[in-house]
Amino acid sequence: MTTLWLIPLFPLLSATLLVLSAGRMPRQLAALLGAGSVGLSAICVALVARTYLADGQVQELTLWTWMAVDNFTPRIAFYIDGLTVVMMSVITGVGFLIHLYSIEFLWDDESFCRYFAYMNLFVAAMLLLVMADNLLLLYLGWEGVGACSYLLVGFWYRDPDNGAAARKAFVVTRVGDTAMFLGLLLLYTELGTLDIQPLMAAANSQWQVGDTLPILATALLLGGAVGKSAQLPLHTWLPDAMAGPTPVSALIHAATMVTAGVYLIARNYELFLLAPPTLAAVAWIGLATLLLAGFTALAQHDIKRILAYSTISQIGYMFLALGVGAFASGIFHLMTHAFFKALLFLAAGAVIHCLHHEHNIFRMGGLRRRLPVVFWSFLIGSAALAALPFTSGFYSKDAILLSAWTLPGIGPWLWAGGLLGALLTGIYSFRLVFIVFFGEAHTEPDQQPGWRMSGALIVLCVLSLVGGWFALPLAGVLPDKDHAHVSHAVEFISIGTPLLGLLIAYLLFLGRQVSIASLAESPWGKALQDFWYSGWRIDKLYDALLVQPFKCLAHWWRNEPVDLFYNALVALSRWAHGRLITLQTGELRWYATSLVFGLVLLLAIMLRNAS
Amino acid sequence: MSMVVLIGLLLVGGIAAWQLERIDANLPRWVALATVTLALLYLVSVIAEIPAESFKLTPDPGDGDSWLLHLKLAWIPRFGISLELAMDGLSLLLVILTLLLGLIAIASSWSEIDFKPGLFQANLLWTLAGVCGVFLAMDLFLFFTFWEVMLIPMYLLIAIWGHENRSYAAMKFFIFTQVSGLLMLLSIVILAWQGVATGGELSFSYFDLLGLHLDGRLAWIAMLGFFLAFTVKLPGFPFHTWLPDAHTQAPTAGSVLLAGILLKTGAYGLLRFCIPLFPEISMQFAPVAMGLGVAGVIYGAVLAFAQSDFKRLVAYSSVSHMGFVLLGLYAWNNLALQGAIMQMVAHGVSTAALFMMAGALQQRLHTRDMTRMGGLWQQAPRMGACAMFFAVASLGLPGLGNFVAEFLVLAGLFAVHPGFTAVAALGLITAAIYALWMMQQTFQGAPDEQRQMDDFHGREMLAMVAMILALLWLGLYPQPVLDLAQPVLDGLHGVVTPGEHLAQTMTAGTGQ
Amino acid sequence: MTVADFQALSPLLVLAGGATVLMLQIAFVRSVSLTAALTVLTMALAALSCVHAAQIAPLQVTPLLQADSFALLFCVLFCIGGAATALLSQDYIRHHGDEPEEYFLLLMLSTLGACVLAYAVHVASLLLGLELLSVSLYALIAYPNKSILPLEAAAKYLVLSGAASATALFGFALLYAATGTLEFTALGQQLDNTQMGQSVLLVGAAMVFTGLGFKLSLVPFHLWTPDVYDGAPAPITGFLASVAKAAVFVALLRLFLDADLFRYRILVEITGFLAILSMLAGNLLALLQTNIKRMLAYSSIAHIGYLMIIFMACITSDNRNLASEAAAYYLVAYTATTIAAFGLLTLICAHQVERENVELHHISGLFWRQPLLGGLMLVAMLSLAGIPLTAGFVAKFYIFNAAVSGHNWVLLATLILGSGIGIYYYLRVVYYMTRRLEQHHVQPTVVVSWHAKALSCILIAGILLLGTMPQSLMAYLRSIL
Amino acid sequence: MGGLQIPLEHVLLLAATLFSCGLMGLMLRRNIIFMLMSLEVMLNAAALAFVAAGARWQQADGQIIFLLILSVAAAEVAVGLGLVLQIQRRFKTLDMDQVNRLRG
Repeated sequence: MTTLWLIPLFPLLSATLLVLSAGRMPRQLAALLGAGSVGLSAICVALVARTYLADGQVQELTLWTWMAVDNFTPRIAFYIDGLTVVMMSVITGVGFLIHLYSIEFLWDDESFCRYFAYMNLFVAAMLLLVMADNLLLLYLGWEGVGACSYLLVGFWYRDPDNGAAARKAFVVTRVGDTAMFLGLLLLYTELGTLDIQPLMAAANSQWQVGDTLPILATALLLGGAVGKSAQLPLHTWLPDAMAGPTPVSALIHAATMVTAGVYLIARNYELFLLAPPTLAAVAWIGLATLLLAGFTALAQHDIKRILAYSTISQIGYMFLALGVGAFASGIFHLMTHAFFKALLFLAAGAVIHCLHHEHNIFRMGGLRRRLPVVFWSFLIGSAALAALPFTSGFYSKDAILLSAWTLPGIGPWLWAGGLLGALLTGIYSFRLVFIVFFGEAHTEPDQQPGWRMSGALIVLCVLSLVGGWFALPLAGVLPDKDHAHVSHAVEFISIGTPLLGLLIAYLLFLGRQVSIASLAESPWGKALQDFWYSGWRIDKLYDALLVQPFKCLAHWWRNEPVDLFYNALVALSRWAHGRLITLQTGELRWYATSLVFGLVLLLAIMLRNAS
Repeated sequence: MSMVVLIGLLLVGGIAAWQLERIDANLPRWVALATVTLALLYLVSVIAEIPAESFKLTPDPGDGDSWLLHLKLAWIPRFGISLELAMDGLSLLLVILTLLLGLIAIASSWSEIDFKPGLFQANLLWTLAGVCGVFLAMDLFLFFTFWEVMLIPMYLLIAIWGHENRSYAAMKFFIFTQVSGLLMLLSIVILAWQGVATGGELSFSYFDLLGLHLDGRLAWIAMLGFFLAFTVKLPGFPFHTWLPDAHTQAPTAGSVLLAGILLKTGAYGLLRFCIPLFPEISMQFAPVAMGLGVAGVIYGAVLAFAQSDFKRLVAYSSVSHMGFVLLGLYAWNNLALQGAIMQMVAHGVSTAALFMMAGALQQRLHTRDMTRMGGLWQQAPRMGACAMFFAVASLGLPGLGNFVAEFLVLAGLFAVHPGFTAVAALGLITAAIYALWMMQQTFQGAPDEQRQMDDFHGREMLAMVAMILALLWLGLYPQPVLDLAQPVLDGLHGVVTPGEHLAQTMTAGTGQ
Repeated sequence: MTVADFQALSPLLVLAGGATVLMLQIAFVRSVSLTAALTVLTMALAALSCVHAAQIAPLQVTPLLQADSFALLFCVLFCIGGAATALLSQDYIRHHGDEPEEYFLLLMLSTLGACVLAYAVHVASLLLGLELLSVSLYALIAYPNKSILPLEAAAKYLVLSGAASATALFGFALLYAATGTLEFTALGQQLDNTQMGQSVLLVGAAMVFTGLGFKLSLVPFHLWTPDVYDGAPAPITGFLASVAKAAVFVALLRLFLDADLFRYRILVEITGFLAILSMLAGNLLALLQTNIKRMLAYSSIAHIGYLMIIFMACITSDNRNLASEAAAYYLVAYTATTIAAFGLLTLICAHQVERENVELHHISGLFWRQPLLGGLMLVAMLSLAGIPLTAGFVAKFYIFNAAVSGHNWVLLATLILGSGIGIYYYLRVVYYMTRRLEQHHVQPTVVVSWHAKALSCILIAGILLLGTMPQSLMAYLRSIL
Repeated sequence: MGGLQIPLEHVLLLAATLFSCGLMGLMLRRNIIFMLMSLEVMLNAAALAFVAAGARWQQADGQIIFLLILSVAAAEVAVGLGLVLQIQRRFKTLDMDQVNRLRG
């Protein structure tokens, strides 16, 4: 299919034009270009998807050979299969809606053009990431989205805190990326190629299940995935990354970029299947992350931070799915999560937009009647997030939990953990809804969302509700767990847990049956709340272990310790000069004496040598 | 003869620029621009005459006649010294880079110099001539001559047109390079006389000395002489300390030349002379050299982060980047070598751009201290965008030239020494830390509303756009560069045993 | 004495005759210009007569003098050096001395002494040449009478140089007592079968070394050098540093070669030892000097140290030709460079009677005020520092080759170390010269006569030519050695 | 020859003693005139050694050198005394420790 190259080209071109305009482009045109290019891409994706759904044929396109040294010949080439189609659809589809939303959200910002330039660049990079036929090109997209994330988090550059958040996002993910980089080197060195399909074939033929090399390689790739997808232990950047504009959070830090890690593992699933320990690690990391983030989300005040932790937690579910071998379920959850989390972020953005950039949920309240569209969007999004029955989140999360259950050995443990997470999800998501939209009003909204914002919200509401019924074209592309024979008890527990969570949230935050205040005031409660609020003190830990030592080292070395050596040489020369020059007294008698000394010296050397 | 014309053109252009200052102070820069453009056009015309298939043939490192161009004129027969110039793909690549960055340097100093502009441009052109000579000379004596001669105008550029602490910086620069240069001269002479000892005529020609066998300690001394000279220039850890000072104090054009091309002469020397002339010893020495490379990568990056002076930061980033070159060269396999060559080119462009940026900032704000900047994006968005581009280029963003280079180097190195690769890869993280910190301190943050600052003008923008396009091209389609260098590397592989056989040569060496 | 003998000695005769003519001329007409012109003319004639003499070289004239190409080459060099000094001196001495004509007479005699040294193959001729050179120099140093520094310098030089001569002579007397001959060649042959104790020989050799080492200002006999160089008039300092030193060096080298003293390892090692000391101490002493004359004085110590490497390189006999060539080239290059450097100082001081020495800040911005003089100084400094394209580099390269071929690694290491230190003070001069002038810091103007300008151009061209086109001189040196 | 044969060694010892005396004088005396005198002593010691050595070898060379040294010494003293006069006039002292402007 020759139109494949148009898909990333539209946003790329648009980004280039926006950059070249140097901010002088009229807003209307910039908006048209920014959102329109993504829309065009979405149309192209739809065409590609239609073809694929019709014939199930993998589509490939090679543009040019990137570089050729010996047998190292990565190409700029695309590989489109079901997985790619799903990802592309999410990126362009959700991406278009968010662009549309952004037009209104950022209309008054002085850097309107710059915003759309970054956003389009991001979409292009993300598309490259998922369309890449080899890991190097994937890495290009991978780093590209990282850079765009950096640019967008730090979009409001005047506040140094935003800059710090952006840097943190980039550097922390870069740690993971470097592991992935080494993974690529290892794969190339051992298997001689980075083209994904030949690579899988080579791995399958050269390596046995459980060999050291595939474990090492997948562990390194997992490092990259963990970094990008904000999983333990590299998750700390995502909550801070909320410093960016809210649509950015919706697009990058909820719907697309952060799920790149999931995509990476799914894309290389054959490799991971060769390395069961890594796969187990994926599952455990996912579980640990989803629980940790769930608890943390309970204690947050900032509406976006709550959503950020919930994102971390939901990606934990995806990792769990991957880890237990339910790759398709993981991708399914990826898609539904993209819908409902984008919806939630956009709704939150609408709240923030209408409330003079207020982020603290305790200064909101009672918005149910004042912002009805937003309220319903948020409600639907939360329901899907909490996996209430028949929402999209329900289907995907249920599939993950059941897949975990069916895994022999550790499966039930993972299932139980996931269930606890589901309970937490129910609690924190409805805590948010109840506090923000019910109760007393603390701040009055000064405006209502316009048609672009509302439109995007409504479409996403629909998707969040019906997304669970989509049949993804992943059969044959990704393996999945068969969980048809799970007992009904397990299924009921899975369905019931989110409802329990909803009930608890109602009791705690709306029903006034149990005083949450007194619970929080007790010493244990307070300590626990602080502990959760700080994200389990992990940031502080990293600061003490890594950031401060690095800064100290840099400060200590600042004045070039190596120069001490050269300065010592200089000092030595100066000292010698000083000593020698004292001999130059100008006294004739001393000069005559020196003649005698010299003579005696020569005589001594000669006579000693002669004897 | 064409190579002599090329170098001569630059020399004469320098004299013309110097003298024409008397007529009009604006004339020298036009003369300089015209000279370099003319040299570039001349080079293109010379290349055009070489049949295209010659570029694909593998030049025999030991026989100049199989190279693209070769010229040998008698000079000092007493010592078997001749005016021997030769060009292969590698030299051609570097000469083109030199001339292009020469244009950038002239553009970057267009309005900066008001004291004796004629002599300034003359020194600029003479430096270019010296560097071109270094890349083309195939007689070791001639090579050494060019090697030293490019230093004098550079010294003058720093010492006359430099900033507040120029005396110290210029002196440090000169002493470091000169002392190490003398060591290299010693090695050259040792090598030549070893040729006599093994029954040949006294000759300083590279083609005669290649493949000469030196024994034991003498070979080590001679190799180390070359290595030191080139590593100081590269600069490799721990011989780099002249670089931050020289860069900080040099005028913009000086920094651009220094970072863009003078550092490359060190890498070129290692690749062309040090390793092929002493293949076994160099391969035994490789772990040490790679260790220095890794140390440079990390050390440079940490120190770059610690700086508050914009130019110093960029200078330390150069130390870090050139560490990759050292790694690539001593890993000595095709991937790593191609990576090292790519790094020479890409780093030349990206760092030149950053120094130009530093110069532009200094010209506008009269300071290089980043603690006194901040929020400049508001006043100068074009500068900010360019700075951002080159910052992410320098941290190795894929799609730009530096990434291709670093990836190839590390990919090649991984096959030889995974441990070093892992440590060197940490440099990717630290690079992100300092590059972004630089952006934060300069262009981001709260702007000073009182400050008046011009954005880039058309001329500066033109230079920047050219370099942006160059980096994109290098990052997305580096094949022309790789193809140009590949035959040369093929030839060199015949001379030097690759790094994979390191262990074997070492056991063979101790067995003797 | 045959006609051929006269022909062989023609340079010496021309100089001696010229001196007589000059004396007569001064007796009748006092004219500086005329005297200077006659001096330059005589020296040029003497240099030309060397070509004439070369036709019959080598020829031994009496046991005292040997007219060979080696001697003639240096005669030419000394005559050119003397002529250049005379040219440079003209303005200087007119302002600094009362009756300047005799100055040229003394200069001529001094040059004659240097030429005799080049010819000397006998202790007697060595003594004569040395003393003719030295005694004339005492007077030349003290010549400017408007300042007291030359007087002090001359007194110091006289006393110390006399003591050194006496020491050397005593040493020769001991050698004579042991061997019974004063000719270098015979002396060398007799050394092995002397009846006296070895210690007499050693003491004699040590005393000769001391005496000649003093004249060469080798460390540890160097203490006088900066004081005398500083106090002496600048042109004479140049002469002292170049021609006088070269002459003594040539004599010493001739002594070693003719008597084949390289057989005695200890003697050669002493030269190596002194070379190392001189290279290090000379460079270190010069390091922080701000007085340019003193700085150059110390640097001359270092340069003689570099030159002394030649002796060690001569140990293996098949390396001797290369080493002698290197020495000859080095002396030529060094003479040209030194005359250029001191010539510049001369021109700066020429019109300022009060100025006793030249500090670094005096030449601040010289490159912009007087581009020609600045260029001269730049070239001279680069040549002294041994930067390619200058004579100094080719000379150093020669020494490198000789030492590498002779495997003198320690000396080479010291040479590199010394050169590294040297760069600092040479470049500091360049830095000061190229400093931008501040408005309030007004420097006195320097008036430069046309012949000084011409000489500057010739010196710049000469140094650069020796550095870029050394092949013909090299070929010539190779043919005569 | 006849008469008393003085052994060469004795004469050389005498010469060495004289030479040392001269050196000591040079090192210890401050007055320039005495320094010049010490210098003469040294030169004459060398000359004496030459004469003795010449006698040993039955050659005239030693005596010829003696004559040369004598004339050289005369020339040195001539210049030296001229300097002494000037020093007295300009420095108002003959103490060489006082004539010490050049140093460092």
